[in-house]
Amino acid sequence: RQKTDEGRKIAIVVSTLNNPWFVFLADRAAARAKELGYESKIFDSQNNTALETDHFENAIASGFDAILFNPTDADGSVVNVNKAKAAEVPVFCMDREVNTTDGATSQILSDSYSGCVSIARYFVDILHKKGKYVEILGLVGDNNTWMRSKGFHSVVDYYPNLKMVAQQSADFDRNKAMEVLESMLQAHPDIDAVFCGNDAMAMGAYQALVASGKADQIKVFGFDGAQDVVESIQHQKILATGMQYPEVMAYTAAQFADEYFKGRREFPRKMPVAVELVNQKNVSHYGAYGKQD
Amino acid sequence: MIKEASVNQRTEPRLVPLGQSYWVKFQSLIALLILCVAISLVSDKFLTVANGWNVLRQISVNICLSVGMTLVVLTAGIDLSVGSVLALCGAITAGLLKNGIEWPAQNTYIGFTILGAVVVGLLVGALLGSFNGWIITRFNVPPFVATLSMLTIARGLTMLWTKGFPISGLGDTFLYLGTGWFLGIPVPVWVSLIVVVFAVVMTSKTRLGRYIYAIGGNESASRLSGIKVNYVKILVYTIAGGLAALGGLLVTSRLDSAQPNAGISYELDSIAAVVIGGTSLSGGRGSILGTVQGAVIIGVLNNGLVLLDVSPFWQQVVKGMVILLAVIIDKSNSKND
Amino acid sequence: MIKEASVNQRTEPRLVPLGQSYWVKFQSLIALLILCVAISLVSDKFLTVANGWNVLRQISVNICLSVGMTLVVLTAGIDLSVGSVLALCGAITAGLLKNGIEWPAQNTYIGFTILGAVVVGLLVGALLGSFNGWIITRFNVPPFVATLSMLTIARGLTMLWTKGFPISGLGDTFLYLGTGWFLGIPVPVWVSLIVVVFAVVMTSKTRLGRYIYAIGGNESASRLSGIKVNYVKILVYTIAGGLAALGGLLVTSRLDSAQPNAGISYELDSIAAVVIGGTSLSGGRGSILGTVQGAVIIGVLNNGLVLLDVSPFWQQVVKGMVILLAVIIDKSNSKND
Amino acid sequence: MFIAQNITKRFAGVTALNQVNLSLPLGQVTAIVGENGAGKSTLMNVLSGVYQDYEGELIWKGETVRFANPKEAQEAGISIIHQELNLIPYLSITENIFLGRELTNSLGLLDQAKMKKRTSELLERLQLKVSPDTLISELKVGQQQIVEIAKALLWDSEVIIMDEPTSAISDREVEVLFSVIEDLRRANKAVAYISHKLAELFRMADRFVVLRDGQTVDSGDMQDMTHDLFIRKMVGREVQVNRRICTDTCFRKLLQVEGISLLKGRATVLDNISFEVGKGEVVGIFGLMGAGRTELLEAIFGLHNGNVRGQLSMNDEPVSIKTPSDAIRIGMALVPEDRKKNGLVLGMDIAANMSLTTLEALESYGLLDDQSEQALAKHYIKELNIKTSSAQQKAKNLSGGNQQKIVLGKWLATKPQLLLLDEPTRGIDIHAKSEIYKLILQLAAEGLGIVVVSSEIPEILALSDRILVLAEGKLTAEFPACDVTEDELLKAAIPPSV
Ligand SMILES: Nc1ncnc2c1ncn2[C@@H]1O[C@H](COP(=O)(O)OP(=O)(O)OP(=O)(O)O)[C@@H](O)[C@H]1O
Ligand SMILES: Nc1ncnc2c1ncn2[C@@H]1O[C@H](COP(=O)(O)OP(=O)(O)OP(=O)(O)O)[C@@H](O)[C@H]1O
Ligand SMILES: [Mg+2]
Ligand SMILES: [Mg+2]
Repeated sequence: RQKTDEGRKIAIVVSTLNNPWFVFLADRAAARAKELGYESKIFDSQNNTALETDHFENAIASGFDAILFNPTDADGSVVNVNKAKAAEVPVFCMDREVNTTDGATSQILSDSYSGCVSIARYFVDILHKKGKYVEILGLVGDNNTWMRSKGFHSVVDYYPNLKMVAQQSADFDRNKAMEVLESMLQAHPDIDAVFCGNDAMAMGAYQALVASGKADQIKVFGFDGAQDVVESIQHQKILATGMQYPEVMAYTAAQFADEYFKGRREFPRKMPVAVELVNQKNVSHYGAYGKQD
Repeated sequence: MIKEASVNQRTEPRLVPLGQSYWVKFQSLIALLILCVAISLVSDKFLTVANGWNVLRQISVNICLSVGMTLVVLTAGIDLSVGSVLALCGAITAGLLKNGIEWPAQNTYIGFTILGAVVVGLLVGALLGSFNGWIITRFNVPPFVATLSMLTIARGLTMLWTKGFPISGLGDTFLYLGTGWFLGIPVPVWVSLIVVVFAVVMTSKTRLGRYIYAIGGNESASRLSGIKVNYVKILVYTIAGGLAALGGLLVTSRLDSAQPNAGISYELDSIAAVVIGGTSLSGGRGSILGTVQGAVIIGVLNNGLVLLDVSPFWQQVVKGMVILLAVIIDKSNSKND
Repeated sequence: MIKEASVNQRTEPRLVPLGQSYWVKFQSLIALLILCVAISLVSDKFLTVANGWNVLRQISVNICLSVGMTLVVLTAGIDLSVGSVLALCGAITAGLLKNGIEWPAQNTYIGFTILGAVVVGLLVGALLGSFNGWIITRFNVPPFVATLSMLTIARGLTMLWTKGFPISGLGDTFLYLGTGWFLGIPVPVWVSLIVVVFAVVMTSKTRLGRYIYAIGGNESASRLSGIKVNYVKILVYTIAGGLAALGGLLVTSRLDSAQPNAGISYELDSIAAVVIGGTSLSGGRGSILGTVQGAVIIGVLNNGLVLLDVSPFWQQVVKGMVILLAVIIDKSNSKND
Repeated sequence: MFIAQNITKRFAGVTALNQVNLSLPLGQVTAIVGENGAGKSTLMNVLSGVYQDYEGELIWKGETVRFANPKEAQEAGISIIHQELNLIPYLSITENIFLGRELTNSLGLLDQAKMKKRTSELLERLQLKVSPDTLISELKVGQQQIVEIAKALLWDSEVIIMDEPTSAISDREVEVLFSVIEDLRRANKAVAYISHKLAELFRMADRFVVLRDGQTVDSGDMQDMTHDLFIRKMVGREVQVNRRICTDTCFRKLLQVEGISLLKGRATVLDNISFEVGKGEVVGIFGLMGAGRTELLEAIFGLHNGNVRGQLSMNDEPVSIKTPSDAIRIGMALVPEDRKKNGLVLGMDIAANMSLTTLEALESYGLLDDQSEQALAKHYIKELNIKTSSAQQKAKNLSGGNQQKIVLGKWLATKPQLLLLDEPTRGIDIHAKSEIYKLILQLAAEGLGIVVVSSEIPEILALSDRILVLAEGKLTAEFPACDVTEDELLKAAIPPSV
C-alpha cells in the first residue's frame, strides 16, 4: 500500500479505559499523534485479551499503519503482536511488556517490579523494619498485580519483624478497597501500614482509615502516581507512591511511530522508563502522572 | 377432616397463612442465622457493634439498588442498567458540585448547591429509568435487552461526562451523606432504612404495590381489571432508576470521588440479593424484606471472608458455595411450591 | 406450503403458520441487513472477504456459548456461569498440555497429548454444567442463583489452578484450533458452524429438542406427558457447560495462552445474542438460528464501530442505541405477541 | 374392568377424597357427577397416575397397580383428558399430541410427516378444521380442548377418562365427541365421563357415580335416574332451572352499539354489528365457536383499541373506550371466558383477586385498608357461596367452579351498570349454575344491563330477554327469548359459508 504521511492512521490499543491511568496514557498518545499530523483511534480492550485480538484484527483490516500498544497480558498478547508484524504494521508497546523478542518494533516500558522494590525500601525505612501490615492486591488474575506484589515482597520479606497479617484483593477498585480495609481493620485493628497495588485502592484505603479514625496511625502506600494520591501525599495523608510516566511513554511511542513512517527502522528493543518513588519529601516536584511542569 | 359443618365451610386452619403470605415471607432468615453463627464461632471480631455498622454501611448501596430491583422483578422485569446509572448519576452530581455548568461560548456559568446537584443526580436517574420503562412498554422490547442497552449507554455517557477521570474533592458537607453519623447510626444506614420502610409500606399497603404484584402474577388479567399496566411499569423502572441514582450518591459521597468505573457488575449483586431473598424472577412473588435479607447475606459473607482471612484465591469458591448452601437450606425449610 | 390435499384445510388461512415457526423465525434479519448496509455505506473496508472472516472468527466463541445458552433459556432457565467455565476449562486444558499432572509425593507424572487435554477440558465443562443442572433440579434452586454461584466458584477455581498467572506457550498444533484454516475457512468458524448445525438438527428434529421446547412452554404439562423433566434439564446444562468449555478451548488456542481473567461478563453477551435473536427468557419460544443472527448483529456492531472511527466512549453509547433500535425494528416487523 | 377401592387423597389440610370406590366396566360409559370441589378431578388424577400419594388401591385386569407417573398409566392403557388444559402453548397441535411419544425414523430423528398425517386424521375425525401445524397459543379454548381430546385418542387406550371435555366446546363439537364416545363403547373400551351438563349424561352414560364432599354417595344404572334425582343426590336438595318467562317490560336504553367492526391483521373478525342493551335487560349472544362473540365483548370493553371502528353510547351519551379502565369507569364489567388467562392472578389469594378492580375504594389515607378488603372478600364468598377454607386461600388451589365465582365477585364489586359475561358458567356445577342464574336475574332486576355470551342453548334461554346470534363476525339474527326454538337459534348460527 502506498500512503502519504497525512493519510496515515495510528491505532492506540489500551488494556482498559476503566482506569484513569490508562485513559491518560491513551489520551496523551492520541494527542501526540495528532500533533504529529496523524489520525488516531483508541481501542479499549477491557482487560480482555480475546477482545484485544479482535481489535488487532479489525485495526489491521481497516488499514491502520501503526499500533501504539498497551497489552493486557505479556504472554496472551504475543499472538497479536506477531499478527501485526505479519501484516507489516509496526507495534510500539507502552508501559507493559510483551514476551517476545522480535514481535514489537519497540517496547517502552515502565518497570513495575523495580518501582515496587523502591517503594518497599522506603516502606521498610518508614516502619523501622518492624510492624504489622496488610496488602491490598489488584485483580487476582492480572499479572501486573503479581509483578507489583512480587517486587514489594522481594524486599520486605527479608525483614522477619515486618509481618503481613492479611492479604486481600480489591480488584484495583477504590470502593472495594475501602470496604475490604474496613473489614480488615476489624480483624486487625493494630496494623501499622497498608500497601496497595494501585493508587485508586490507596485512596479507598485512606478513606476507610479516616472513617475509622486511624488515619494518623496507619500509613498508606500506593502505586501509579495518580493526581488524587500526589495531592494526598502533599497533604501528608498518604505516605508514598510509585510515579510512572505515562506521558513520557505515550509521547515516545508516538514519536517512534512517526520516525518509523519517515523511514527509521532501528529502534531500541526495550526502553525502560524508570518508576520513581514519590514521598512526602520530594512530592513538590511531582504532579499528576509526572513531573511538575 | 371433619365435614359436618355447612358444605362450604370446611375449615382447614392449616391453610390459613400467618399474614399476606406473598409479602411477609422470611425466606432466608434461617440461612442468615446459620451463617452469622458460623462466622462468629471462628472470629470474635464479627459480632461487634463496630463491625455491625461496617456491614450495614457496606450494604446500604446494594440495598438501594436491590429494593428498586425487587419492584422491577416483581413485575416480571429486570433492570441490568442499575450499575451504570449509579455511576452516571454519581458523576453528574459530583461534576455539577465541583465544576457547575459552563458555556464558554455564551460566557455563562451555573453553579450548583449541594441540594441542587443531588436533586439533578436523582432526577437523571429517574429519567433514565423512565426511559427504560418507556422503551419496554411502548415498543414491547424485552426488559433484558432494553436495560442491557441502557447499561452500555449510561456507561458510555459516564465516560463522556468524566472523560474517563474520577471527579474528586467534593467538600465535607457532601461527604456527610456517605460518611456521617446521625443519632448514633451511620447516615447511609438511615438512607437505606428509609428506602426499605417506604418500599415495604408501598408494596404491602398501597394500591401501587398491589398492582405491581398483580402485573407480575398475570399481566393480561391485570390489564383487564383496569390496571394501567404500562403506566405502573414505567413508574417501577423510574423508581429503580431513582434508587440507583441514590446509590450513586452514597458511593460518591463515601469515596469523596465519583469513579467512572463505579458500579460495574452491581446488577448481578443486586439481582442476587433479590433472588436469594426469595423473589421469583418470573414475577408476582417475593418481598422487599426477603431482598433485604438477601443483601445482608451477601454483605455478611463479603465481610466474614475478609475477617476470616480467607485467601483471595479461595474467597470466590467459598462465597459461591455459601450462597448456594444458603439457598438450598432455605428451600428445604420453606415448602412453598 | 400447499395443503389443499387434506380435507381440513378450508378454513382460516390466518391460523396456518408458514412453517414450524418456532425455529425458522428470521426474527432479526431485517435489522441485521439494515445494519450491514449502513456500515458498508460509510466504510469501504467492511464488506471485504478478509473482514468477513474476521467477524465470523470473532463471534465463534460467542456462538458456542450462545447456542448452549439458547438451549438453557428455552427450558426457561439461565446460565450465568458460561464465562467462568470457559476460563476454567481453557486453563485446565492449557495446564495439562503444558505441565501435565504431577504428584511430587508419589513421584508420579502424567503427561497429556493434545487430544487428551482437550477431552479433559471439555469433560470438566460438561461436569460443571451437569452440577448446575443437578443443583437446579435436585434442590429446586432457581437457575439464576445456582449458576451465579457457579460463576463465582469456577472463577475461583481458575485462580487456584493458574495461581493468577496466564498459562502460555501451548505449541503450534494446539494453535491450529483457534488460528488455522481448513478448506479456505478459519477453523473456529468450522467449529461454530458444526455446533450450530448440530444444535439446529437437535432442536428441530429430535425428541430431546422437542422436550426442551415443551419444558420451557409448560413444565407441568410436560411432566404429565411423561417427559423426564429433570433429566432433560440436567442434560441441557451439561451441553451448555460443554459448549462453554469448547469456547474456552477456542479462546485459549487463539491467544496461545489461557488467561485467568478470560470470559468475564461473557454471559451478558451471550444472553444478549439469545434475546436479540428472539428467544424468550420465559422459555419455550425461540430458535438457534435466531441466536446466531443475534450473535452476528453483536459481532458486526463491534467490528463496524471500529471501522467507523467512533471514539471508544461514544462507541458504548452508539452500541447500546443500535441494539435497542435493532430490537425495535424487529418487533415492529414481526407482529407476534 | 378398572376398579378403584377405598381411595383417600389428602392435600395439605384438605381431604379431597375419602374412601371412594369406583369401577369402570369395559364397553360402558360411566358418568361421574358431583358439585364443584366434590373431588371428581382429584379421583381422575389418582386413576391416571398424576397423584401417587393416595391411600387405597387400583385394580386393573385383576391386579393391583400403582402408577409412578401418567406415562406408566398410559402405557397400561389408561388415558385422560384433563379438565385443565395441559398443552404447551408454543408448540403445534401435532407436537402437543405426540408429546412424550414422538415417532422417530430409523435415524432416530423425528418423523414429522408421519406424525402430521396421524394428527390430520385425528383432527378430521374430531372435525377440527385447522392445520396440524397451528400453534396451540393461536387456538381458542374450545379448539384447545379438542386437541386434548385428540391427545387421549391417539393411543388405543382401554380406559379413557374425560374430565369435563365439553366445558369449552359448542354443541356441534359435542355431537362429534359423542360419536367418538359411541365408537369407543362399541370397541369395548371403558369411558369415565365427567360433566356438569346432565342432559349429556342421559344421552351417553350407561352407569353413574355420584360424589359429594369427597365421598361416594351413590352409584348405579343410568336408567334408574332422573334429572331431579341426580341433583338431589349431588346437592342434597332440589334445584330448578327454568326457561325465562316472557315479560313485556319496556327497557330504558343503557348501552347502544353502533356499527362495531374489528380487524385483526387483514381479517374482519367483527363486521358492522349494532345492537342495544336496556337497563335491567339480559341480552344473550349465541353463536358457534369462533363466531366472534368473545371479540365482540372485548371490543366493547376497550381491549382492541386501535383496531375497532364504530360508536358506543351509554345512557344516550357517546363514550370513547380506549382501555379497560375507561370501560370500568363508565360502569362496565367483563367476566372473561378464560379465567386462568384473563380472569385471575392465580398466585394471589382470594381477597387480593376480588379487590383488584376496586382497590381505590378500599384506600384510607392513601393506604389499603386490610379490614375492608377482608370484608369485601367475605361478603362475596358468602354471597356467591364460594367453597374455600378462607379468603387467604390462593386462587390456584380452588376448584374450577369456585375460581369462576371469584372472577364474578371481583366484577360485581365494581358495582357495574353493564355486565358483560363471556361463558359465565363454564365448568360450574348445576347447583352453582342455578345460583349464578338467580344472581344474574336478580342483578337484572336491580337495573343492570347484562350481556351473556353462551354456547349452551338452555342457558341462553334461561337467562335472556332477547337473543342475538352471531356467525362469522356478522349479526345474523335477533329473537325475543320467549318464542324462539332451539332449531331457529342453531340455524341462524350456522355460517352461510359452510
Ligand atoms: N393442589 C391442591 N391443593 C389443595 N387443595 C386442592 C388441590 N387440588 C384440589 N384441591 C381441593 O380438593 C377438592 C376437590 O377438588 P377437585 O378439583 O377434585 O374438584 P372437582 O370435583 O373436579 O370440581 P370441579 O367440578 O369444579 O372441577 C377441592 O376442595 C379443592 O379445593
Ligand atoms: N389469535 C388469533 N389469531 C387469529 N385469529 C383469531 C385469533 N383469536 C381469534 N381469532 C378468530 O376470531 C374469530 C372470533 O373468535 P372468538 O373467540 O371471538 O369466537 P367466540 O364466538 O367467542 O368463540 P368461543 O365459543 O370459542 O368463545 C374466529 O374466527 C377466530 O378464529
Ligand atoms: Mg374438576
Ligand atoms: Mg368466546
